[in-house]
Amino acid sequence: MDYITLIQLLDSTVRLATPLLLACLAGLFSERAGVFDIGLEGKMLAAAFFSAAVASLTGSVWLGLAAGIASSLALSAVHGLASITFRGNQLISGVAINFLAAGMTVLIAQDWFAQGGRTPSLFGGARFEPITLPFAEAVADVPFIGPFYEELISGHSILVYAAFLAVPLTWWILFRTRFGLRLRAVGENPAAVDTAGVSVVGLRYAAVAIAGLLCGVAGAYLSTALQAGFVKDMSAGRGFIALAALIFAKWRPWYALWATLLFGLFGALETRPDVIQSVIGIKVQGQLLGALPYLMTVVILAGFVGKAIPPRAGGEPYVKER
Amino acid sequence: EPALIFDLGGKFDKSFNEAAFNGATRWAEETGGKFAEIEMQSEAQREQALRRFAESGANPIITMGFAMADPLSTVAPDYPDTKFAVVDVNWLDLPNVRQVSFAEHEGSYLVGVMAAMASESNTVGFVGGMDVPLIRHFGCGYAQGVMATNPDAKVIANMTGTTPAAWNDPVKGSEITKAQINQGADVVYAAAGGTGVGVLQTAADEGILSIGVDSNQNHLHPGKVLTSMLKRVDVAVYDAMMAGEDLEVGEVVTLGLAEEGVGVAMDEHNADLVTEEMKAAVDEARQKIIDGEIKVVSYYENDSCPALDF
Amino acid sequence: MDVMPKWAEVILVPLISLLLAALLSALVILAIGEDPIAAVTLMVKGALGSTYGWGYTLYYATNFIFTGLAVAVAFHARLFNIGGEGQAMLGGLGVAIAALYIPWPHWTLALIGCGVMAGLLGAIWAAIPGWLQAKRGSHVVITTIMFNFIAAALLNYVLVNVMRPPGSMDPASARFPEAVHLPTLHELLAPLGIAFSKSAPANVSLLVATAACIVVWLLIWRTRLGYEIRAYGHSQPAAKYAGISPVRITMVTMIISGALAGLMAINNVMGESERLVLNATEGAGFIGIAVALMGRSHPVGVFFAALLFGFLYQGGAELALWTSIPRELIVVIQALVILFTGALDNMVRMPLERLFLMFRRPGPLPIPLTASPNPAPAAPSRRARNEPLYPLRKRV
Amino acid sequence: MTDTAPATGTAPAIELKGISKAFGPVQANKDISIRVMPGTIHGIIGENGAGKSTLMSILYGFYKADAGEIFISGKKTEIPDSQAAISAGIGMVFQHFKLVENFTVLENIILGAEDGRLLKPSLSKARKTLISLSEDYGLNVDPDALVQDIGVGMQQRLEILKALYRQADILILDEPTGVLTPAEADQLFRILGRLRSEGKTIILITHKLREIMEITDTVSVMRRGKMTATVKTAETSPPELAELMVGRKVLLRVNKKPATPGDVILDVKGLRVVDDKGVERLRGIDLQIRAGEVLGLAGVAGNGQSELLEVLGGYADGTGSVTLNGTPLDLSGKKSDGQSRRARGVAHVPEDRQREGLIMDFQAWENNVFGYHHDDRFNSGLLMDHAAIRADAEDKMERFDVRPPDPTLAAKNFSGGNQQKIVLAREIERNPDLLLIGQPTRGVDIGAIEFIHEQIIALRDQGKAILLVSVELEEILALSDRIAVMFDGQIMGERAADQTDEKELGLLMAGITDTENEHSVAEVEANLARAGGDASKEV
Ligand SMILES: Nc1ncnc2c1ncn2[C@@H]1O[C@H](COP(=O)(O)OP(=O)(O)OP(=O)(O)O)[C@@H](O)[C@H]1O
Ligand SMILES: Nc1ncnc2c1ncn2[C@@H]1O[C@H](COP(=O)(O)OP(=O)(O)OP(=O)(O)O)[C@@H](O)[C@H]1O
Ligand SMILES: [Mg+2]
Ligand SMILES: [Mg+2]
Repeated sequence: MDYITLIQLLDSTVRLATPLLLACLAGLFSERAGVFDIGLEGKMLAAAFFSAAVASLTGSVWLGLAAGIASSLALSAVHGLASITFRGNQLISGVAINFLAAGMTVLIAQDWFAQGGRTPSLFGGARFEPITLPFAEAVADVPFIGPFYEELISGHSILVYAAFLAVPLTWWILFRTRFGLRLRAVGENPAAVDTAGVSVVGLRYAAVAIAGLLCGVAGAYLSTALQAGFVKDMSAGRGFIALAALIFAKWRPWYALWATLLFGLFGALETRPDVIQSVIGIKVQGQLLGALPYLMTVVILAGFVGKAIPPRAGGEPYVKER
Repeated sequence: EPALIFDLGGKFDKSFNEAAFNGATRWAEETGGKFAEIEMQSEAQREQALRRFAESGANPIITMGFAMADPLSTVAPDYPDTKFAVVDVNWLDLPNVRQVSFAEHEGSYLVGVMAAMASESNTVGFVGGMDVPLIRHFGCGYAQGVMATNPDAKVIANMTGTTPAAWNDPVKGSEITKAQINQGADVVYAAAGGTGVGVLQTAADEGILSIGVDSNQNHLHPGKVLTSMLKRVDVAVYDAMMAGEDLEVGEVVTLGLAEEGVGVAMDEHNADLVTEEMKAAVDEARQKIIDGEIKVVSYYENDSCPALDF
Repeated sequence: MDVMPKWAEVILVPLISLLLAALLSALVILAIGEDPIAAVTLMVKGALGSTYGWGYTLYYATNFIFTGLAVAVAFHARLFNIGGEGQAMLGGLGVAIAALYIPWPHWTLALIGCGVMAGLLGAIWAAIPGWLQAKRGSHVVITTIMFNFIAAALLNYVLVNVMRPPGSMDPASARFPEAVHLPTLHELLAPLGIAFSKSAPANVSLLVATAACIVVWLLIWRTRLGYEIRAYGHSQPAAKYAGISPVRITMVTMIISGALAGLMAINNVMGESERLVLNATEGAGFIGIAVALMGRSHPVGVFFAALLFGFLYQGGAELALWTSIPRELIVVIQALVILFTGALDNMVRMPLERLFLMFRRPGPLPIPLTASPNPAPAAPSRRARNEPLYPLRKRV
Repeated sequence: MTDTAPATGTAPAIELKGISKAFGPVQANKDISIRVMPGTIHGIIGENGAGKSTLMSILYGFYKADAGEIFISGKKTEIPDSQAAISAGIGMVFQHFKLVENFTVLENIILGAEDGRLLKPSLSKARKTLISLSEDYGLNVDPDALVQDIGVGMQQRLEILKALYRQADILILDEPTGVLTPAEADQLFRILGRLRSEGKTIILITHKLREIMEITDTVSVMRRGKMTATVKTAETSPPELAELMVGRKVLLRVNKKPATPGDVILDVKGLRVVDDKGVERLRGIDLQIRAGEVLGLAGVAGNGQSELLEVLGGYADGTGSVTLNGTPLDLSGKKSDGQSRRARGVAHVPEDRQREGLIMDFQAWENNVFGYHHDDRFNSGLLMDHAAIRADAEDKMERFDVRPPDPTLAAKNFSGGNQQKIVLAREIERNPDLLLIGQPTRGVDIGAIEFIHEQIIALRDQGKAILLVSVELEEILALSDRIAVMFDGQIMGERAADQTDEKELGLLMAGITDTENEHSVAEVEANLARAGGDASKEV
């Protein structure tokens, strides 16, 4: 495998990892606050649809992004209502949200566009275009560093940069701010937060809302940056992979970055059987290739990652009086 | 009143089922008739839909996809007075069923010829949806066309996945396309349902040519889709509905190039892309296939492909 | 003790929740320009109005009972088995192998043989994640998700490259021989003089599923193993104190769970399609999660939740047949049912509890919690049993 | 109600009027009124479940009262949440600490009381304040330690510091000494005295009458949700308080005959245990227990007592030799689990009944066979014999006077004392050769303590061997025939119970073996801090 192939592979990794990363961070905020969220998939899907739909209707991708985030936030509100206010089962709520998004997106799409649950193709200002960073063209020919900068670092949509910036930001918020301290505390011991005079409900809603925001961006990225429109079920299980990455990352922001990049890399490798062949020397059979990312995950999980301890109050509603 | 049963992909899959839907719609518009329809949601519904329509007196009942063969073989004998048509099936022996199959490998061969001629890098791509024999069948014909035209060419083939999600993952389709471009492909043929949307989009974005499938997809990205491999499911459905109660059953119809059941799409959207030589080559290949001078090997013959390794 | 009488908890709350879900669904149907009353009538008639409808409803319900039980059993040990889908796929493979390669003399033997194979392969597919969890600490949620994908790839390989009859376009196994044909409800009930639709796929597996409910109930609430599973699920330190081995419980629970999911194959693969198709499980493994959650991990709850989903599936199919309502509507209705009966149930319960409490003025603490003036109180113990005054609601 | 104001004219620091609170059908507090004068320590006693914690939680804004008014320094104050309580100068140390386990001490201090949106300034300010507070009050804590790694004593100091950091004038402590060693308790009381002298008002809930007599100015007694009496401490006596509390006369001393030890039942030689972090927890333990005697194991929490119980109970591995009735016990491998130990006649009342001894969500009758569920008596064929188990449970609950005697009640719905009785009944009634028993009366009210102590002595008198672990020196002294003291994974010394006293044991607990000589307080405290510092396993 030559250098440029490696760069291409990593480039693909970055694109595939971005929606996972955003969804993973979304789950991180929510679960760190003690609210499990298996509805990442549904929120992402809803956002993918609404951002594409509104972008297509208005011609503005930014309005689309806003609509995508709004729809994801609305589902977050449902999740909050069920699991925070009414202390319902967080897993059931998440399952319901996934179903709701899968059904509603197609229903509405069909109602609005009558294109079989699809939005019209987006073009021009209705899409996020790749951004060429300064000097990218200029340094392209510099050996080694040139392709690295031009191919890998430059040339992504703004949402990719936003996703990667979200990692240090998340870390900073969680570990360097008052809000983060309280948010982590409420996921570990809500009673401690309550008796310290801080609203458990308020914090959890805030966390769930942030999760909605990030899922919204992830969905918008799928349909308006990676793609030029919505196709039904286009989240294709990425929310679940993000969830796996979150556990993999042991609920930590930087680990989340590495975990999602790893999943991204596996995905990228799957599209490059030639690379795998050149590395291991034999042609990988088709279906095995498809299973490879998942097999690798299991192997890594079993071999190198120890026990992951979730936030202690995770999944449990905060009940003071029975 | 005729009834139409779509396969799992749903009637708006932008290819196979949608073509059937278009044919039925055309019939409805022209005749003012109405037809019943259902989109399959689960395997158990296949038999159910057949029976329910048969019992309600629908005739003929047109069903889509090879997966209907098995349910049909149990249901059709129970309703001898009902006429059935099934698309993509040719191995049943039932007196009241009309079986229509297409020579997709022949059509794919032709687009392969065009791809090979349009390619400057001598590398072309194929993106399949879910890894099933039918898709390999498409890819196999395509690869034969490519190799026959340019023996030095390279065909890169990828499948999107092994679950039904593979039909609706444009993001992955897009990534596969980029990977193929990175390996030098400058024409890619998508036979992947909703995933194909991503393939065509990315090809257009990255400035390479793409080839659509089943329906005419040239208009999706005018000037960027080289052609589409047409599979005239719409015609088959339209004809069956037109025939109505007089539908001829008990026979197996194979629609190939000769019958214009499959072909390449030429229209104003790709006129600039198709050179005279290309046209000539395609016409010549078509004729030779019809005449039997060229034999395009079907993947089904011995579950393998002479031109491509899956 | 509960604030509400048991009937209110068991019947009233779910009923009101269902009504709320129905109301919202009706609004959605209205919004897409259809007639909700007609739609509901069609669903109910289509799913419950004939033996034919029942036959399909029960067929789907059978699938969901198996996968629902699978998830429920694991839940009791606080293991979240999301791998029902993959385990059911493997179960299908087991059925196909047993049915195709062993000449069965009679369907009863075939049912046992194929069932064992299905359970075995499903169990293996769950045992690996179980082992990884017990020994390596790999979170069972991730590994079972991964194993779903791996199962899909494996099944695809087997069907496309191995089991598919040569030259067949269909990525499916050959049809099973006539001897392994399972009697449908029609065939089972005919000798009893009960007419049942001939064409519905519900079959003898329904009885197996019902039996599985009973067996699981016995297992969880009547056997030592079930006792240990529940104890382990409630408190791992306590389980350790009692000498309950975490490794053993994790493994055994996952094996039982996987076997139940795998067993689903006797219904859809052996009973219905009578061959193994690629898409055989079609999401029943995931529906099983919803079913288990809604059934509160209790076999009786699972049974009824499975029936509800069976109804939605079959009613939805009828809607799809006779109206132009998109099939996604059914998905939305399912979502609303899950949401209201499963996650927002407290929205109904809380006001109801307040209502019931209004009719029952709280009294003083009637039972001293420690020693009382008269140290040999035989009488209060009886009284206490009849009118307990302590919050007793079981939380799941 | 007696007016206990030291100086007439000053408004009470706290006045509650007509407080009522129901949890669903349970009336936890009924029309409670109470006044606490500033600068005093006010004790509250009452049986388990009398409603003490509930009342204080209402004052702290954790629960909302159904009826009643709260006056702070004479002013009517609404306390809808804890924020309001904190603003009103109230601080509370809950019975079950409200700490975030994987946060540092400092983070726990500032949680909810941060200045500004960023943590850094808050943390450095808190560090400074913490250091000065620690110095002022002798509340020694390590600001950077994780809460999960510090002992309960330090956790409690942290809770007090939290209140002081928020400048509380009124401090509520709910059963603060339940988890403390006598030395730690003494230290706590010194601090409380100090706070009182500074004019702060303190409410102290406790089950220990000795503490009430020692430190409070006034004391209120609660019973079944009502306030039954408030008296000046100086004008009452422990027997009177006990009677007010329980409603009958309570024996405050254990009556026991001298022991008549028989054969050696348990013989431990060179027992070592290494925990999963690689720390050696037991460093060569030798001890013997004979039939018909109680060996008390004293020590500051976290010095290896828990590990000893765990190894003997069969759920931790160790090396060395342990024989029971002359036959070796397996210490690692297949035959060392709770089940095999029980089969060998070892019964075990674990230190933490809620975490280990009971499944809190199981009903009482199910808990009645926990660990013994494989017993033939409770099974018929493949299935468990529920009728037999239930009958057995009813029988035990009656004999152990478990209230309410309802076997279908979930364990979590019994008070601590009654939970403990359920565990005791299960373990004792198995007629074991050896009973391991940890913290038998932690958090249990005096009525129940009396009962539990009687049961332990009765078992001894039946000729059983008993290993008693307790952080209550008083309890150890009252029940044991011989006392061994543990320090840092080793046994510091062994004394006959009637030939030693708290002072000598206290020195041994601090790792000082030459108990004849005088030792400075500083020396003892330094040693204690060392022992307490790595007390991470306890509770
Ligand atoms: N959060 C709660 N929800 C429902 N009921 C409760 C709750 N907390 C306490 N109770 C009930 O209120 C009663 C009083 O409990 P409380 O905790 O105030 O007792 P206590 O006097 O502090 O007992 P202890 O000495 O055991 O600490 C109990 O009997 C219990 O039934
Ligand atoms: N949330 C709750 N719901 C119902 N009952 C409760 C709740 N919290 C406490 N109780 C009950 O209140 C009573 C006293 O509770 P509390 O937690 O103060 O005591 P405990 O810790 O169980 O006992 P102890 O004080 O003896 O350690 C017990 O009967 C307990 O079961
Ligand atoms: Mg209390
Ligand atoms: Mg208590």
